[in-house]
Amino acid sequence: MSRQRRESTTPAQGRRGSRGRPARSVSAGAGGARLPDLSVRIAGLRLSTPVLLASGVAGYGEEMGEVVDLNRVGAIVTKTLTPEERAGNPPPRLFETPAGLMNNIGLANVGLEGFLAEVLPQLKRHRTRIVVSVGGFSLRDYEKVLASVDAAGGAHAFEINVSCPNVRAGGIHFGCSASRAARVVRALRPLTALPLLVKLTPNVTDIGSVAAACVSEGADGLTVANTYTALAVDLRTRRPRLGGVTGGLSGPAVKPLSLAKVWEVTSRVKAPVIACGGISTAEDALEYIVVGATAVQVGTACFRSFKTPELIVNGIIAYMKENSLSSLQELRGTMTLAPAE
Amino acid sequence: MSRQRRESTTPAQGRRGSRGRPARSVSAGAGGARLPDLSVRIAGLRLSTPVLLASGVAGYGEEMGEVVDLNRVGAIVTKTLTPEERAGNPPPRLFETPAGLMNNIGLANVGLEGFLAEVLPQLKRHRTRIVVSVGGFSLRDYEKVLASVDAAGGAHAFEINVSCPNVRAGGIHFGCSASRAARVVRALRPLTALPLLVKLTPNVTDIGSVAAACVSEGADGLTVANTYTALAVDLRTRRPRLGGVTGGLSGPAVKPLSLAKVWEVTSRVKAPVIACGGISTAEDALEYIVVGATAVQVGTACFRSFKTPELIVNGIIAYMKENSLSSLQELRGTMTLAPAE
Amino acid sequence: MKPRKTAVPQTSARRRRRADAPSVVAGAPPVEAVAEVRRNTALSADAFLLDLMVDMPAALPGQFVMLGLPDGAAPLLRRPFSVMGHDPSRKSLEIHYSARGAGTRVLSELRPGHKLGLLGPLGRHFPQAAEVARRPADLEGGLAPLSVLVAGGRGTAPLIFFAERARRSVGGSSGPVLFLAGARTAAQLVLLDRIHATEVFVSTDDGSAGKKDTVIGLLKSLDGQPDFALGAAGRETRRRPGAVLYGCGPAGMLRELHSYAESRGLPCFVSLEARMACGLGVCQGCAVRLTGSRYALVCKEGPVFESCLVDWAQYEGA
Amino acid sequence: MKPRKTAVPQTSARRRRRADAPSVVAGAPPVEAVAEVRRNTALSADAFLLDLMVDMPAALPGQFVMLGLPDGAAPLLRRPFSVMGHDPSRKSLEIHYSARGAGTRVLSELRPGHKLGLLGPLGRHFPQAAEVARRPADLEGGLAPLSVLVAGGRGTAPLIFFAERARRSVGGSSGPVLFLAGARTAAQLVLLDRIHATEVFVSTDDGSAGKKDTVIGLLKSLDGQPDFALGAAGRETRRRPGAVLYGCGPAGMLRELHSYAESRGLPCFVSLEARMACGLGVCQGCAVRLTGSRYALVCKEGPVFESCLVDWAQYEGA
Ligand SMILES: Cc1cc2nc3c(=O)[nH]c(=O)nc-3n(C[C@H](O)[C@H](O)[C@H](O)COP(=O)(O)OP(=O)(O)OC[C@H]3O[C@@H](n4cnc5c(N)ncnc54)[C@H](O)[C@@H]3O)c2cc1C
Ligand SMILES: Cc1cc2nc3c(=O)[nH]c(=O)nc-3n(C[C@H](O)[C@H](O)[C@H](O)COP(=O)(O)OP(=O)(O)OC[C@H]3O[C@@H](n4cnc5c(N)ncnc54)[C@H](O)[C@@H]3O)c2cc1C
Ligand SMILES: Cc1cc2nc3c(=O)[nH]c(=O)nc-3n(C[C@H](O)[C@H](O)[C@H](O)COP(=O)(O)O)c2cc1C
Ligand SMILES: Cc1cc2nc3c(=O)[nH]c(=O)nc-3n(C[C@H](O)[C@H](O)[C@H](O)COP(=O)(O)O)c2cc1C
Ligand code: FES
Ligand code: FES
Repeated sequence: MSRQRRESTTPAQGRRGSRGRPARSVSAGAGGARLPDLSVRIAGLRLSTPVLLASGVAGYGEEMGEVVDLNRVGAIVTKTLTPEERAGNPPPRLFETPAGLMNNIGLANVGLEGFLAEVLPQLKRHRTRIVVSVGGFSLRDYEKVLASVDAAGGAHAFEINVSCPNVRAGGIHFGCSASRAARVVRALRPLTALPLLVKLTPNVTDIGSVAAACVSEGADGLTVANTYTALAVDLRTRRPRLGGVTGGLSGPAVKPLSLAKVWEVTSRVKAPVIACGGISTAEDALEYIVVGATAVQVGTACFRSFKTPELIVNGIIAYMKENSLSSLQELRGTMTLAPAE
Repeated sequence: MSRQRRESTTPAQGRRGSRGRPARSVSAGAGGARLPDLSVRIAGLRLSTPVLLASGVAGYGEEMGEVVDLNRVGAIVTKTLTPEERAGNPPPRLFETPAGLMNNIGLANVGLEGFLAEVLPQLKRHRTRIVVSVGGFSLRDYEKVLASVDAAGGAHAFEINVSCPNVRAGGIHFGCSASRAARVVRALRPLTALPLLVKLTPNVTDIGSVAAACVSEGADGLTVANTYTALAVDLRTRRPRLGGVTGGLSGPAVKPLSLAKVWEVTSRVKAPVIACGGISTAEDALEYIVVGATAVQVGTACFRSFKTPELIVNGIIAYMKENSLSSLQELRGTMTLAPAE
Repeated sequence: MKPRKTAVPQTSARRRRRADAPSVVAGAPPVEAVAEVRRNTALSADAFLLDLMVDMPAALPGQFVMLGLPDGAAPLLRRPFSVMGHDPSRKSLEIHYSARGAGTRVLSELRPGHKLGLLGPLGRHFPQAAEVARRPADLEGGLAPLSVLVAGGRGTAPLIFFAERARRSVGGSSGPVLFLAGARTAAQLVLLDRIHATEVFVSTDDGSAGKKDTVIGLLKSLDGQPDFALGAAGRETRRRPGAVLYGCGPAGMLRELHSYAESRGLPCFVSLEARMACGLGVCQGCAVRLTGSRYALVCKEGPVFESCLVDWAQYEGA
Repeated sequence: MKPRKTAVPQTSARRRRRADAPSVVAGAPPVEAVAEVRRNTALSADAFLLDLMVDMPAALPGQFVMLGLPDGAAPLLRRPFSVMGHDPSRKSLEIHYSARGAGTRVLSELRPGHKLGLLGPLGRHFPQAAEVARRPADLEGGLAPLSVLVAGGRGTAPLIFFAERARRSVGGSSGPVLFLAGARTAAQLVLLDRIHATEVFVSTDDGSAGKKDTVIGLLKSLDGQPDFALGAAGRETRRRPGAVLYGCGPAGMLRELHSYAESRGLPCFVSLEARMACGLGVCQGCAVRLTGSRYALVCKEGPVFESCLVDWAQYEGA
């Protein structure tokens, strides 16, 4: 299964071709000067920009059309999908903390059947790349979702969510040890020719080992990272602020933490890393790229403005021009340690 | 070595007795009504208030006299002490992040010799309880510092720092695995009759296991937690923002994370827990207590105002009055999960 | 008497997605826009009227907007606020808010010229009483039902918008509007001069203005004459096709309003609150429990819900 | 000629702790106090003058304060600012700041009446030229050395304070003061009217005011007549016991100033910057590298350092 073949089998290729629109370059608006090339490759998949919408903040992209220019994002990662429809955890599901957001949604999602029947046909009409986030409570769950979506066609890649901190006995259980994560990848790798990303949890002692285990089993890339396990208490009621007790922390508060995690992973494995955690500005995104990320995902910052991904893309273009960079490849992993080190 | 005996051998007892000042109750200022009892016990050590100054933010307490009323804090935890004097890591040593502070001081400290000759005699003149933070790069380092300070007298308890993220090959190395942490406690426990606290790192998959291992080797209590490994990059220079590359994140940003860690530990072990992480207000402190902490430490918030610990004490008193609590014992560990759970 | 389910569909997220009727969900999809502060007037110690200049599609009563805070401010998320008045031609949007937490305190410091991010209009509006008629025959007499608006505390804002629109509705399609406003004390009844209704009744907990009672007590005291169930609006002589209750206010008040509506067999629509992140129905964060252990999203399927659909034992507000 | 070490001791953290001479460190220990904004005046697009009302022990030129930001603002830490003027009897403290990042932008929005937390006065002040005299004999003639103040950009503020104090010092104990102020362009020379010195010289990078040169270029151009080394201050006829250089400004400028001082064998004192957390010398966060691979804390052992002690290859500013 060569990268070559994988690329040519992605549905995107066909669609792009049939509409005759080159997906490669993104216009920064006016101005005739040659634009820097923003496209990146994750395994065989080419994304027109390195900025993706993170899983869970954009649903399935349907409601977003009016407020987000989906052509400016490299891909949408869909809300994590489980075999059965899930209503989610009891409210409250959100709590804001200093520079952060705690959520315990509990993987509320339409379920495989609803996804295939209603969501996927809509998604196929999008021009954006679709990364389907796959969740579950057992290996069989993951296999079922991945195989069914792969068979239905329309997805361009999979992101395996072994890191949801908000469902007992599921998700994060697999992501917390290198051997269990490896087991998931080993089971799923044969089931699809599409790029297989694994979304890691940061709540571990040694994320580098989990990453290495996934890559050695054939993962094409890693998303680093999901949210951080967090707790808040209402002093009046002495009950947790979230119906599901703990929640996952995201937002600017966690950026310094996930930047360190991305560095740990990119120092350890060669596979492409999609960074995720607190990215609100082009500077945030560029820092992750300097540390070694290939692309980035924007989550919580969308809630301040759904234009954030687009502004980040514009900011990256501006930075590349200022620094005469023609592709992001020139920037990736260029962090140098201070001479004193 | 009974708790009884340990208490009576703490130097505090002698000093308190000789000055005839009851260390138990803290006055909230004016007002004749009976005050709630703020005192707490950590192993044999009685602290007049549950609010401590965290290691590294108050030095050795000397410069603080003018701005902090040290009688209002339960104890000062001194800057972590290593056998040799350390100049610390190259600057910059600080970087501010959203609602957080990254530091990489590199355990700059006077060293054992300087501590015994110059600092300890000064500390003995304080009326506050002194918890000496013990650091090192090998088991022998820890043993040497602890035994020497114990022999010199003047300390009321030890906090073993197995969690400094900012020195290679030291500190955090011991805190990242239950077995290594246990080894440290096993070596140190016989060397002192004073209360032995272990300060844990939150950068682990399962902090409960590390805590349990420490307690089973005789640790009297746990400080939860030290800082979170973090990274920031200067896009202009493409160098890390800190001279020591990564740093430890502290401040309000990490409170939800450390609250979850404290809950993990108090759910696992019975030993007293001193909570530390982003505490800026009485509400923060009370949340930790509701989750099961016996006392709290204030770090970064001191940098916004050195009056913070005192304001927290006042706020706790006010809360206890409003809720007719006569001791913090009535509040500790009273978090109830929502009925829906 | 159990109220029957009315003409306005309120179903689960997924089913509603398929069934969206444009006449129910506000016509225009929301936009992200920059709103400039025109005026930010303190009405009392903690109540403010914010007049924004913003280019936004027409909002309907009951809809809300998400307001972002300036970049230098600490709070991260946008905050939801009901629309109190909207004139798209003048680009004028009015919000009434109370400064209670970090975000609203930042709002209270804003001066004219300050700019905020805005997302709106969002959510489902209050159906007009005429739309709620149980049997189309009811409307045959040309008489619209009585609208009884029950507002507690800062819940007044969206109902002021509703009353104003009802008054202006073309051809008298809307019936009489009774407006009941309750507050803890007179000083908090800051918007009385903005209420335009057929009749306005007031209550305060401490009796400093109007009836000394809760607004639900006030409602019950009014119920005798005019008989809401029969829709006889006091001075009206002809029979009306019943009354419709509308409520906005604290959780406890809404719960009581629902009990009352249930006991009287009246349709009742309430505006609920939940913590929100996206405001668009994509993050699943603002769920409230409906009867039958289903969840609904306040931002998308609400904030206006028919009260009989809500699991009141679970609802605690935001 | 290598400058000898002068009378002001600058040693390592630990040794200094023992040797603290009260005459060198400002007399009064710092306090935490609440500072109320009296005026917050924009001097240019990004330069502001902040007049605070605060009860604080007398500050000396070169000392600084840590200013906290209001609770609703995002930045966490207090920010260090040099004292530009302090009148303890009037409780008036003046700060000059440029709005460059999140914290200073928040400052720029403050209006009279706003309250801020403050810690100060902090750090070591500039020694007066007379105190720096190399040989006590120099002072015998009753002539104090020449003070040459070199300010780049917003480095002007502490030197304005210094010049003002020198002018007011009793019994003419202070010699003449030359003030050299450099900026990128004329619009940034916002404090000229506040400079009180024997003579004031100006340079701008673009030549829009004063000499078209850096402030170091300006300094070198002035050096010919009056010979600083000899201390002949232009119109002075008698020989003076040399000149003392004082600098505050960007890292590059200070580095050049030091090279110049070294080449001319003049004592030179500079005010350094570092990111700070505590401001009190307890967190060890604000270290700068001194020669001999030692570190010193800017907040406690500085911000004023004798330039020959600084490891200029390592210093990059805050
Ligand atoms: C549909 C809707 C319409 C609303 N209309 C109005 C209105 O017209 N006028 C008005 O004053 N208030 C209105 N609110 C409530 C308003 O959103 C909250 O008071 C505001 O978010 C509080 O923000 P804060 O930062 O001041 O308070 P915080 O300190 O953040 O919290 C105070 C309380 O506000 C609530 N809250 C905080 N964040 C959110 C959030 N993101 N979403 C929902 N609730 C939150 C919580 O209950 C919290 O306990 C409405 C809420 C909703 C859901
Ligand atoms: C002793 C001393 C005296 C100073 N005097 C003045 C003065 O009189 N007027 C003036 O305008 N500025 C002065 N500064 C610089 C001033 O402290 C910074 O400009 C200010 O902290 C920037 O804060 P910010 O939030 O606007 O910028 P940020 O966005 O936080 O950062 C902008 C830059 O400011 C610097 N900085 C940020 N935080 C700190 C901190 N805690 N400590 C030190 N530097 C920091 C960093 O270099 C950073 O790159 C002084 C600094 C020191 C150390
Ligand atoms: C409301 C919400 C829902 C989320 N749901 C999912 C999810 O279903 N699957 C998943 O892999 N991550 C989920 N996440 C995590 C985000 O994809 C992302 O990893 C995380 O928020 C960190 O990025 P950020 O700081 O940019 O938000 C969710 C996050 C939020 C805030
Ligand atoms: C500048 C600084 C220096 C610190 N030095 C030490 C130290 O020497 N030993 C230690 O155990 N913890 C040290 N810490 C960690 C604090 O004691 C505390 O665990 C951490 O900051 C979290 O608490 P906070 O969020 O209240 O600051 C330091 C923290 C800071 C900010
Ligand atoms: S706020 Fe996101 S779904 Fe309602
Ligand atoms: S700022 Fe803490 S030691 Fe200088």
